[in-house]
Amino acid sequence: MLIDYLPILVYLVIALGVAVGMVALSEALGKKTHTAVKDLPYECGMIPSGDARSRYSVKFFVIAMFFLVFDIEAIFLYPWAVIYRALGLFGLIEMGIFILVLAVGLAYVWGKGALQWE
Amino acid sequence: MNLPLLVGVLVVKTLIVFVVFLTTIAYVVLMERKVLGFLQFRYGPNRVGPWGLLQPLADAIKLIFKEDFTPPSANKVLFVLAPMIVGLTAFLPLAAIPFADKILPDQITIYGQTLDLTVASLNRGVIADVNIGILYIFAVAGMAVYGAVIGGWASNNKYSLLGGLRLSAQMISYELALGLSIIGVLMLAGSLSLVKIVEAQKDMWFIVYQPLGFILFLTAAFAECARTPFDLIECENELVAGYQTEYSSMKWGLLMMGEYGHVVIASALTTTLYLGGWYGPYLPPVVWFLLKTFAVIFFFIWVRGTFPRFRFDQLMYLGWKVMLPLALVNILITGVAMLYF
Amino acid sequence: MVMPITYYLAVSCALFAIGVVGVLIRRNAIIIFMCIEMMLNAVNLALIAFSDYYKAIDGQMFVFFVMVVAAAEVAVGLALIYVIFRNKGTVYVDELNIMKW
Amino acid sequence: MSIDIPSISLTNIGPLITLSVAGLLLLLVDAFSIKGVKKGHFHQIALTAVLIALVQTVWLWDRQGADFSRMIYVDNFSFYFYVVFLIGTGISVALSIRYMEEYHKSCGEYYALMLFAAVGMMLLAAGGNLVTIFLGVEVLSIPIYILSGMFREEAKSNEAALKYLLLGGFSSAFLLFGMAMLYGGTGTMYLADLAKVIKSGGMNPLTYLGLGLLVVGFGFKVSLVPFHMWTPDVYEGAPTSITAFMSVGTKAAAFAAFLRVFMEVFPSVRMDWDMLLWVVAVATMTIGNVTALAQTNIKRMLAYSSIAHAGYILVGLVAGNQLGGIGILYYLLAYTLMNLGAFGVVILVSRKKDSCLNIYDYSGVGFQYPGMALLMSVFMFSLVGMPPTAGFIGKFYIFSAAVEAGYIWLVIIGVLNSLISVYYYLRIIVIMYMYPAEADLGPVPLNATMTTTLVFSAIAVLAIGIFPNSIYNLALSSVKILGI
Amino acid sequence: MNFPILSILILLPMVGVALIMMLNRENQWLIKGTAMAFALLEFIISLPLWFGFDGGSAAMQFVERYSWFPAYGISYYIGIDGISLLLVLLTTFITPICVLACWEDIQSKVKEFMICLLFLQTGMIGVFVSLDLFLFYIFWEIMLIPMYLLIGVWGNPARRIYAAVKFFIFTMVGSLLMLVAILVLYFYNYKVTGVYTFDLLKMYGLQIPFMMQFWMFLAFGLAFAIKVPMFPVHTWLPDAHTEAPTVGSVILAAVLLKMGTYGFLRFNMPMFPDAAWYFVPLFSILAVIGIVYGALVSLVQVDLKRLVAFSSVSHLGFVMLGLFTYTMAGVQGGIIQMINHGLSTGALFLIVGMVYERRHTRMIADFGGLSKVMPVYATIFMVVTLSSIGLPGLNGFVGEYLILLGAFKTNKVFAIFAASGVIFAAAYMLWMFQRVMFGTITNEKNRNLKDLSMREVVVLLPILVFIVWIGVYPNTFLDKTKASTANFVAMMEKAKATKVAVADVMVKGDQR
Repeated sequence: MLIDYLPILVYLVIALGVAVGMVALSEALGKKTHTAVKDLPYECGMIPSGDARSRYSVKFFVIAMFFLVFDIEAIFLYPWAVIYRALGLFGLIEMGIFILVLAVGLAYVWGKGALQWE
Repeated sequence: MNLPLLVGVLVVKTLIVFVVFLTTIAYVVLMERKVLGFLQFRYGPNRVGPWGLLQPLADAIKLIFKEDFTPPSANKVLFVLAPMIVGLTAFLPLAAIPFADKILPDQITIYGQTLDLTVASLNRGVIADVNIGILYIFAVAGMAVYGAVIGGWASNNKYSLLGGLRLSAQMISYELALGLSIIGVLMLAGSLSLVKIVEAQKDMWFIVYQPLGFILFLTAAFAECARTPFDLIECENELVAGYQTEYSSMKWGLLMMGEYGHVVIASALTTTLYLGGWYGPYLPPVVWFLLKTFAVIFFFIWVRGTFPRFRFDQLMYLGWKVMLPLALVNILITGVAMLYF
Repeated sequence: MVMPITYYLAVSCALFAIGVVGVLIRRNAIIIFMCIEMMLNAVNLALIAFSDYYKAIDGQMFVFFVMVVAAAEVAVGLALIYVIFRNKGTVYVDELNIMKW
Repeated sequence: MSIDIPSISLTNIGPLITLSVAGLLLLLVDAFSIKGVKKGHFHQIALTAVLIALVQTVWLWDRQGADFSRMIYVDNFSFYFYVVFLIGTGISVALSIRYMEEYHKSCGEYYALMLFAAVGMMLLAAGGNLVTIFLGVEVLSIPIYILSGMFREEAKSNEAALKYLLLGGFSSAFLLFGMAMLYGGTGTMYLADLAKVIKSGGMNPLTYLGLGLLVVGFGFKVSLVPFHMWTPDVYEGAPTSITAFMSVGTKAAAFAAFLRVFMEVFPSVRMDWDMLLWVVAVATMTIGNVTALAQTNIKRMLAYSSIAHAGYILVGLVAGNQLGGIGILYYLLAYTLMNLGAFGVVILVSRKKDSCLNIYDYSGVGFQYPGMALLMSVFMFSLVGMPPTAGFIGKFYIFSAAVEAGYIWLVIIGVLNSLISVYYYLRIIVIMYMYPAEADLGPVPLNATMTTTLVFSAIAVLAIGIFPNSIYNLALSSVKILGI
Repeated sequence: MNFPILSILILLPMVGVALIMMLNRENQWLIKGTAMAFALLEFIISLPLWFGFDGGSAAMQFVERYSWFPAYGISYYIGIDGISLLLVLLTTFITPICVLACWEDIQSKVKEFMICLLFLQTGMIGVFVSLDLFLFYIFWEIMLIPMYLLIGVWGNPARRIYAAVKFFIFTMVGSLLMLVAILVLYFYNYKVTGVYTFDLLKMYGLQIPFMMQFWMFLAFGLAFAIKVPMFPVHTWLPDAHTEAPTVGSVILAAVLLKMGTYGFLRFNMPMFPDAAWYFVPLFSILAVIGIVYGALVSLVQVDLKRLVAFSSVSHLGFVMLGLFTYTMAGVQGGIIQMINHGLSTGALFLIVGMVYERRHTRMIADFGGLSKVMPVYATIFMVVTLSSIGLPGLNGFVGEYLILLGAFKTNKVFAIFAASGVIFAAAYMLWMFQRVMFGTITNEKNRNLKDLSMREVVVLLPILVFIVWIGVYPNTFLDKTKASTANFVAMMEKAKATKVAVADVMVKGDQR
């Protein structure tokens, strides 16, 4: 069982090596100069105004929360899908109920206008 | 079992696959430029090498030697970390994607030692045939959003931040559709292992049974890769270059590799899930696999050359109000169909 | 390559303990929240370990439910914390003191 | 791969389904404002659902066994609690109407969440497996987290919700860890199997740890000392209707599971936990009552008193005999009625939003609103435990159970605590009847549904106090299931 | 016995309550009238008890028994013997007087007042007739609520709340411990007999180990002692009496305090005879202390009502002393003294209330020379005062005489001390009477006081009739109680005999 994951470990090490290596390589090779203007955050040549890390739209949070809930619910579908053939009609009905509940949740969120970006 | 030897073989095999993968990424960049040129009645890069074939190499050399600039106002650690995450998340899914049936015999003898290559699927055309392959891919690919958000936030640049946020919102929105759209495939295949899924398509590609799922998957994959028409995160006329704005040199190079890596992975995954993977007549499995993958990649580029970009609200609308319900419907349809046909 | 169950348990307990301590000593609502999630995940680890130990599926099944619950809790929790941050401009539980703790 | 499809009968969880469907319906109706359903009339949907569920429960009565691969018990014990929860939910819904209108929040999700919470309670009471119990706890808690924070603009409400959420999550984690340990110690999650394993000497460090953590987890939910810190704040900050709802619902549900788990799984190791619970019961009663003495906010006072009541109920668990079980069941029903009634009057008196929550705001209510004051008096006397109210009979059962089991000192401490509670409950009556009204109280906007509900509660409190026999028999047939 | 007369007595006031609740609060006359009608009706209905009661039998009579709560062995079991007969009649007798007495006194919230009064009556009668411990406890507690409200709502504004809460909490302390004791008893009974029952008469026959009796006696005893009130736990009484409205004080004195002594007689002693014997010295001493202390404190009171209140402590000391002799004379004296105290102290409170209504003060110093302006009042006052002192020919004498007789038989020291209480009583009562009634009118406000109205005379007259009746021919009443008392004394003697026998055996065993 566990040996099946050994390749992944090996691959992870290699990929990590490549990723880190590339950054390190250019870090080592490239020259570095700093000027006052160069150090400014890029705002199309204008002097930056205000803090970049200001608050942003609540929409992003809302989307994140919806995702969290729906995605976890979706996870439930995976094991079900795998053994769907064995479950048959029973499985379909059970999951139908489940999806229905999910759908009602989606509909509610939709109806309340939470998916409206503007 | 001879573990060191096993690992040795494993490393060699993995390295080969990985190098091929990296090369593919590099040439996808070139391919895109060429194809876009073709679509727009112009030449792509054609100076470096014959037909510009050495262009990727030249780009790499350029990137490596460019100044590696880290803005002083940025959060240093995170700023460096972000491209690595983006790169890694693009590389890692490859491990579970099968590109051929069997590429090595079951047993080989090296230095007089007999090695059983069925252990850890060494004989197969996949780096790791894990039984939860698809979950692995989603798990790893899902991390890409961290790279974007961290990079956007660490840059301390408004464009970057906004780009990062947009990307994260986009990715998580479409990840749902992506995840749900493949459930039809899982139902048909009855396994989470990608090898098993491909094997289930021996007689018929799943695209036939899952047309809706395929469309949803492909659309979501476009969004996940932040490709046109969903490339809002870096739409140059709004956000300069999104979360990549402050990046340069090889860090930027990694970001780019990540982006194209995602495209390659998405294409490979589409092939695996819907287009029968390595199966095909006459030609060797690997070739079939590459052919199909490149066809999908070509489709990616073709779309880029053809479609206009979505507005962000349209993007969200599509993701939540069209794709998500359709994906749920697809599951039900598949379920009913499997019961009665 | 079979690991004794005590290893898993030790990690699980350690995680759980870290979570508890975090809840008790940290004052940032989000971090407290993360600590609670960590506690839940510690339990998940234990459950899976036991599930493996008994070669029974119950534990793994439980983990699924725990995950769902954790997600729901997080959704509610983040929403709440966000609302509070908007109303009060702080997420430090010390500063939420209209009522006695 | 072959899978045994369990034969399940959805009718066995009919009440749960009804409530869930009604909750979903409410969400949809709210989101899409379907023609013919006015926005303000969500409570009617909710009440109808509760009634249907009640009928279903009555119809199910006397079924025995378990369903859903033994995950859910289908027995009178569950049904008894279903009835308690449904009554509690129904009354709470009725009490919410005006409160919600006042806040201009005639929102469907409010009632939907209440129904979902009720489903959680039922799941908790019927859980035959640690998973179902945990799910019940969470399905119950999460809606209540949201409901406590329902008034988004109110800092108090926010704060209450956050506190409840953090501590609730914390306690869930303990509960869960306890469950994991039990699983680890025994290898099963089914209560019946756990009982078997433990009876055959299966106690080991893991199960002991599990037992202790279960006490902690349940202790949080029913607010036992020392896990009670959240109670007053949450009760004070949450919308009063929700405070009412959770004060009875959560408590009853958690006690249902507490009782089921301890009576079914751990009776063979009573020696190991009865002293622990003895101490906890004493501490809970005493601290709850003594602290309640000092409160001037009526919601806080009721909060502390609810802690004390948890202590009394725990006495029944410590007693651990049949009478104790009956006592707990009866007490929870009585508590549901009387506490909801008391909160109902609080809602009525707090005419405008959450004003008038100080106990001195009740000055002169006695003669200006004799009906309301009479109701409040009935509820207060019942909470004190004066005959002939339900509260008395409840205490009587519980204390007699403890006497029967030989816990005389516990009972004496219990009655002395009742005595302390006399003081603060009586104070409300003192203030209502004996303090002059400071100013004209102004009209109390009465609402037919609310008034009817409160009168119903008061009559019920008296009725089951005077004729406890029927409830006793119901409770008896319920506890018999537990094998005590 | 077919006609459920006792149940009707219990329920009738509740019907009245329900009726009054429906009346318009503006129509005070109607409310008062209704209350009066019900109180009178109650009294009339209670009269057949007297005539139908067989004084020659010690058995419970007018028994009604319905299964109420079979699973627990609780039944609605009521009945009376000679002892409770008198107390029930006292209750039904006092209530109409009270309604009439408060006719003008109570001006505000009349409706609620009458409701409380009638509600209280139900409770009081219930306590006296219950033969089921559970039922008894319920009535015992129910009764608290209206009394509490009477004191708290209509009492003297300054300290009524304090007094009301004190009253409530003191009583609750005792009664809750009693509840525990009842439960212990209940389960003990089950253990011994295998039957779940709260039947009081069954408990009589129960053999309870001494240590258990000891604690049970204390638990029950505390509840009753608080109610009596006996010496160290009497402190609620002066407050409650003083702050309560006149009628409240009357009922409190006349009926509620009797519940304590009745409780000892009905529950404590027969159920736990060994402990009862054991505790004779302690309780006798406390009773004597109560007598002397109550009297001494009365001497120094400046407030009329408080004086009467403390005199109650003293009088009830007598009752307790009498009961704890376990002799025929002592117990009968105690019983008759309960009635006496009900009548005379009730009357005293009424009298004080009447003058209070006129002058709105109760300070003795504010009065003086009232006899000149209020001759009728003075006459009645005199009679009642003398009754309270125990003048031969009036009721007080009979009771105190019998009690002292009983006490002399058992313990002379206690009797002597108790007798001193009689002398003190004469001192404080007469001194008080003198200061209020005689002398010159020092306070101008007193000059124009009106004498008693017709209504007030009607209120007091029936009491006077009984004061004289008992004083002249107590046998009317003693006969009714004789058999029950004899039965009680016999029970106690039997317990003593067994105890002695047991002791004998033990002693002999030792010698061998």
